[in-house]
Amino acid sequence: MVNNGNRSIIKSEPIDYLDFHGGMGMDTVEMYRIMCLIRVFEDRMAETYTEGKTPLFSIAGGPVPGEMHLAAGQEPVAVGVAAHLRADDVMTAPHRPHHAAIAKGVDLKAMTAEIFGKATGLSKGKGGHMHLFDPRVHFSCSGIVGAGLPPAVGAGLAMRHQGRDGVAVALAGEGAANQGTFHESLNLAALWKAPVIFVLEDNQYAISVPKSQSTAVMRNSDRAVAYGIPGVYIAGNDVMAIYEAAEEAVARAREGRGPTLIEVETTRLYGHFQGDAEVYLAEGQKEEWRRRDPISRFRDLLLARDLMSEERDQEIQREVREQVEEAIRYARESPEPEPSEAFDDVFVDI
Amino acid sequence: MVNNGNRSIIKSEPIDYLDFHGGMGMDTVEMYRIMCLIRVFEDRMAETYTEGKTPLFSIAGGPVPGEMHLAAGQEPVAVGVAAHLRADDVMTAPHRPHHAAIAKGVDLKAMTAEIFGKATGLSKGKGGHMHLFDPRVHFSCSGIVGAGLPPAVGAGLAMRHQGRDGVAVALAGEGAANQGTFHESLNLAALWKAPVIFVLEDNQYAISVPKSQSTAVMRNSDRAVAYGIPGVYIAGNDVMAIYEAAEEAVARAREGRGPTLIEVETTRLYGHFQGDAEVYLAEGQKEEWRRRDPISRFRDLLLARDLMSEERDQEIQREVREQVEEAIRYARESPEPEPSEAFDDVFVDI
Amino acid sequence: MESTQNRKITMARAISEALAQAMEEDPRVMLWGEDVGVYGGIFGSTEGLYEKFGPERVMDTPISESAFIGAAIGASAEGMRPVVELMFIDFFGVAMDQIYNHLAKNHYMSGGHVRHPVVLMTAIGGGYNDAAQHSQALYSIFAHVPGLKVAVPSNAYDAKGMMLAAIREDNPVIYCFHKGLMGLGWMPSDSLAEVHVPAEPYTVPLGQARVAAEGEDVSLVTIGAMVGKALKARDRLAREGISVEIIDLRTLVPLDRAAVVESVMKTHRLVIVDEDYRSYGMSAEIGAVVAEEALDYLESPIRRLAVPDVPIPYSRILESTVIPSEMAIVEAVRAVMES
Amino acid sequence: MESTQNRKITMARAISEALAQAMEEDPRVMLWGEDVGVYGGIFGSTEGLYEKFGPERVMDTPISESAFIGAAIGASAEGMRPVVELMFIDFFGVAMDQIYNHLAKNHYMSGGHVRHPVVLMTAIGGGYNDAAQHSQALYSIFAHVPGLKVAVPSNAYDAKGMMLAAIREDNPVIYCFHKGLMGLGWMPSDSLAEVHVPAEPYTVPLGQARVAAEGEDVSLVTIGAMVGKALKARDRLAREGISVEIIDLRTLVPLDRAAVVESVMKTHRLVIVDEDYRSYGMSAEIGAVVAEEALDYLESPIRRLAVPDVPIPYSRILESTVIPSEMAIVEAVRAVMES
Ligand SMILES: Cc1ncc(C[n+]2csc(CCOP(=O)(O)OP(=O)(O)O)c2C)c(N)n1
Ligand SMILES: Cc1ncc(C[n+]2csc(CCOP(=O)(O)OP(=O)(O)O)c2C)c(N)n1
Ligand SMILES: [Mg+2]
Ligand SMILES: [Mg+2]
Repeated sequence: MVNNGNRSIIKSEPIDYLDFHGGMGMDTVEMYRIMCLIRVFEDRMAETYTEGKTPLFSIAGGPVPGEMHLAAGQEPVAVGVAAHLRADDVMTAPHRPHHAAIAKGVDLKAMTAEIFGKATGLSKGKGGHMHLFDPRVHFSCSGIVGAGLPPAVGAGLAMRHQGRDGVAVALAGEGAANQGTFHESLNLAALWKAPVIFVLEDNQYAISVPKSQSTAVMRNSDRAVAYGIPGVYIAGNDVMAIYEAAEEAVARAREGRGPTLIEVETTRLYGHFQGDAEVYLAEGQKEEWRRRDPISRFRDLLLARDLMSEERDQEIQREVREQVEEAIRYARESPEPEPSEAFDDVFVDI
Repeated sequence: MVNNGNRSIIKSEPIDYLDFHGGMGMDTVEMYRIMCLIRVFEDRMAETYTEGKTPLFSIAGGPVPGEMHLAAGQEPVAVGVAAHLRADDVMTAPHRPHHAAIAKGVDLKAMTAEIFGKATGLSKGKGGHMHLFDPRVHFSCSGIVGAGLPPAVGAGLAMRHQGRDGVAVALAGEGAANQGTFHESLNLAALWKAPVIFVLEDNQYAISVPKSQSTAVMRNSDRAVAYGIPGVYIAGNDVMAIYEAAEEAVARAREGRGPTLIEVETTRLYGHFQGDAEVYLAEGQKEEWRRRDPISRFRDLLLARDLMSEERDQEIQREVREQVEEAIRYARESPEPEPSEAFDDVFVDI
Repeated sequence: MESTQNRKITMARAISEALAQAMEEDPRVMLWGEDVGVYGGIFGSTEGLYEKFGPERVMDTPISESAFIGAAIGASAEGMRPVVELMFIDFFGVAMDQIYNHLAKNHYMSGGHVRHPVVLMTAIGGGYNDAAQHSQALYSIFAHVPGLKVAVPSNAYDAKGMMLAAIREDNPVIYCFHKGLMGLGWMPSDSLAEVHVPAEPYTVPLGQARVAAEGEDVSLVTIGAMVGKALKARDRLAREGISVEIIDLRTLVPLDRAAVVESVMKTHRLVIVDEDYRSYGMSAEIGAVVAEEALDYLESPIRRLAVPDVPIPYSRILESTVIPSEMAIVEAVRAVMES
Repeated sequence: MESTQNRKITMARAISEALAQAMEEDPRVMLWGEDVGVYGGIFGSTEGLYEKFGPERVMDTPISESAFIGAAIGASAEGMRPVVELMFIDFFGVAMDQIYNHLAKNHYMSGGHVRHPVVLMTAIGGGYNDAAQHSQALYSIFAHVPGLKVAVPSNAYDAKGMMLAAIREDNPVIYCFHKGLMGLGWMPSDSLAEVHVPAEPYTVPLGQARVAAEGEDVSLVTIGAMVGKALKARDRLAREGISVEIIDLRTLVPLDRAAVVESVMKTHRLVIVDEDYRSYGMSAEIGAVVAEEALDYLESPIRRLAVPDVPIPYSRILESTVIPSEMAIVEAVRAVMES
């Protein structure tokens, strides 16, 4: 009686997507550049975060307030998916949002200023790192696990109602797949054939809890069966494999054929938040993740296939570093909000 | 890429479970008797409910207050499952609870008195028809869709922790399978291998909304795949088929092998609540359901196979009618609670 | 459109009429919830709308409140103006995160850049023995968290005007209709709620209380279904020579503090009548506002009459013990006059 | 067990010690929640318990708050005494139905036949820039709905004693610990919370307020992390010749009305300081209680200082604008003395 139904499609080989897509308009180097931009941003944020903190992770000190959840290592997910999105497509992201925001095209300076809590920030310093909103590129995120899924369904519904061929992407961690909103949203999206792509970043941990201790199945993508929609698991944290799966899912959604669930194996190169001692990780786990760094692997591939030169790579490194430094400089130099700002924007004034 | 995985096991033939089980300790006639008891109770409740109401369904008038959700037609689910339960096994039920309560062995007089809002009721008149609690047989229910599932998981966990070999059954409508609690509870039960049997009564409607307009898959039992547990769909509203599936699931749970999801096709012979004009039903739907009345079908089978005589049947009819009349009489004659009762039992006094 | 000077309609019809007019005037208005389609809403709030506007604009949902209320967040961010029904306010607990952490706060958390013009309409109240999970008022909880307007009409006129105001408003509004005011055939309903309602669209601004009846001796501040009960109590009390002024707050957020304070400055006495739980709620807030802003005018202690911090019991006699009744209001006013 | 007269420990340690002692004395006590196992609780509340009691009694859960809080309902009905951690009170909205419609009401709805000895412990409060969804107090919401006791310790001594009382209690208790009192290395923490804590098990009864400091001129009623701030403000005010009496409510339910009323009868003035939102919450309730029971003793209008009905903003300067500070308390007291 045990149900051994077929599970979701599993993709694990960084095979010849490159060959397949090489000439089809995809700019692999641009994807690489954005991944590098994210990585440099996250690394610099990690450094900046500890500045002036005593003890080292005292949340109260230094230029960056609050908690800090960094997404280094998870660049392939954000970039592989966002490569298919237009500015007017919608993305909702979770508490670990920087890679998604950058990939979706959120203004880096305003975003950095927001993370610094400055008046020039996306939300004038009121939102913070878990609450980045950029309506210009239809990006938002939330600090509540699983909370971005219902709004994505509604956004999809709205776009279809308006006759736009937009899609909505809901990004969430693998831990979010055990929250009620996951289930309700996938059912609703499937039922209404809403143009939504649900993307789970399986970094294998929810804070300290490994997936095996939170999730009754190996792959959440298998849960797509419960909604009669396609489910794909992408092993290997490989941006090209993600790119391909997302291409199909986005096309499907745009054409009105309904949602897809994609789960992506990925790695969290920092702790859950900055200051996490990660006592719960097996010895060597972190090193193993670092060895499989998706960015160096992608670089090697691009170089090996002559899709990028060493010079271009160095140029990219320079470029993104400058971009990040400029954003951080902008954030540092921006003024604090006026205290009275705290009282505005509770309601729209009529 | 569409996932066409195997779905849950589907059982639809009222085949030879009877032969199989005939000599194995199952008392088919007793099951029949309880189904009759439930039916007579629900029919009499329907009559009593309209007594003294002008207009006919005015919720304010007559001897029975409040809303009334009757389960006539759904007897096979409650009885087929409860036949495997001991008094110290746990059952949580939804807003449509009478059949479940009766099958689980809740005291009929105290339950009826509760539905009449009397001082002698299970809850001294404070709970009402959607809030029947009988700790003696570990029965409870709730008016919130999907709310009975998490407590069932916790009850299962507790029993295992205590070394009891008890099981918990969570009964819910097919509409509850789109509520977040369904998902969270199944995952948690599967993860913890809790001794829980989740039973969905698929009466095809949630108030006015047909399953096809609420549920992205045909059968919720297919959703068992999402938790790596067995899923079974029982078509035909047949008590013996349900009995068999429940037997396996209960044994599995008792032996520590974890939860099962069972969905049962059934029929709601009254409206969602008393007073529901059922404008949303297709013409002839109700008549069709009535034609397939599970009790008359079961009677015919028992008579045809000589498992019950005509005389015994008549005796049963007399018996259950008397039992119900006695319960109603008891309820009618019982005193109203004292007004001061309203202020007690908010907290346990220490 | 037909207009008349005396067109009394039920509150249910007033609401569905407001919805129909809003949907006619603005194609961005959509409606979804459980049984709001063919069924017309369990309490008749959406009667006829499915027939008029079709399944693209009036949608039944699964029993997935987090998902479909959360969907209104995303849909409104993309330019729609959803009206969503939560069948009973008692069910808020399955969807509160989407409501209070997102719908309510996104405008603020985005520095004013995201707007959610959403109306969440929901049935409140008891009086028909639906017991502890289907009879609550609970609006104080929504009024407590920042970012939500909270409207609680007491009659059909306000119901229509406040619904139109809520839909046109760029902020999320929790719109609470009391089941016992809807004029449903199958439930006791206060006929005082069935008043003249103009056929044309009009608005009742959110944040303006209404003096439901003038008086000299005591201010009775209340809202929703308690307004009708208070009016009846007032008649009784008038016969005893006690003149009661009744303030119908209409909305808890924005709260018309001035209306409350002015009335108390005139009458020097305050009774608060509320169908929500007594502690940490509406009755407390009004009491505190007066103790802040009109303390010196009070000639006797304030008095609160509300559900006495017990769940709503099922039996008729028990339920009527805990939900403020006309007689309980009379007694509360008398007590304040005597103290 | 070692006992001492001056064993100062952090509130986090006081809580985990109480849990350990409860688990030792009663095998029915189990613990579950997110990251309560190996991690020891994000805020250290369960440090060392997994090591001591093993995975059968200390269980990490999936991020499924409805399921695992609801599980405590079923487990307690079957004879266990679960302690469950909701990581932040801000997340209540994903699980509120299980909490307020079931955990809180089953005892009543069952006519007293079902008991749920459950402690739901949860982190509250701001002050470290965790923004709008991770910095709230929100306890007033739990205090508003009937059937839940609500405990909010202000120091390590109370934290241990109230936890033990809560676990031994047959009613569900919402136990709110303020992150800024826990003595965590990575977060600002009020050293006033780190007090002498006896090594032996002891209880602090739920429902008894504490006079945290005596005074003559004004009663300052508060709870949780605001107690420490109030004590510091009191020192400043003493230098100006203003004598402040500080009432630490300790629990919102049961509410020690007598303690509040007695203090106001002595001082004739009332300031309420609260980290929850201002309207329809704790500060309102205290104000209303005094307007009911001690009106004639008040010599000046009451004053409420609380989060001014805005979400908690992220930036440091904005957050400290809205969360009551020592200086804001000083000013509120001065204002009451002047009016
Ligand atoms: C509803 C809810 N429960 C708990 C939390 C606390 N929390 C924040 S992040 C997190 C882990 C999330 O894990 P996952 O979804 O896998 O994302 P990851 O952090 O690995 O990127 C938890 C439990 C929360 N923010 N919201
Ligand atoms: C969380 C929640 N949402 C909505 C309701 C209102 N409601 C009560 S019963 C019901 C339909 C339930 O359908 P189903 O689960 O199929 O059970 P059935 O009534 O068919 O037995 C609804 C929507 C509720 N009680 N709880
Ligand atoms: Mg993760
Ligand atoms: Mg059904």
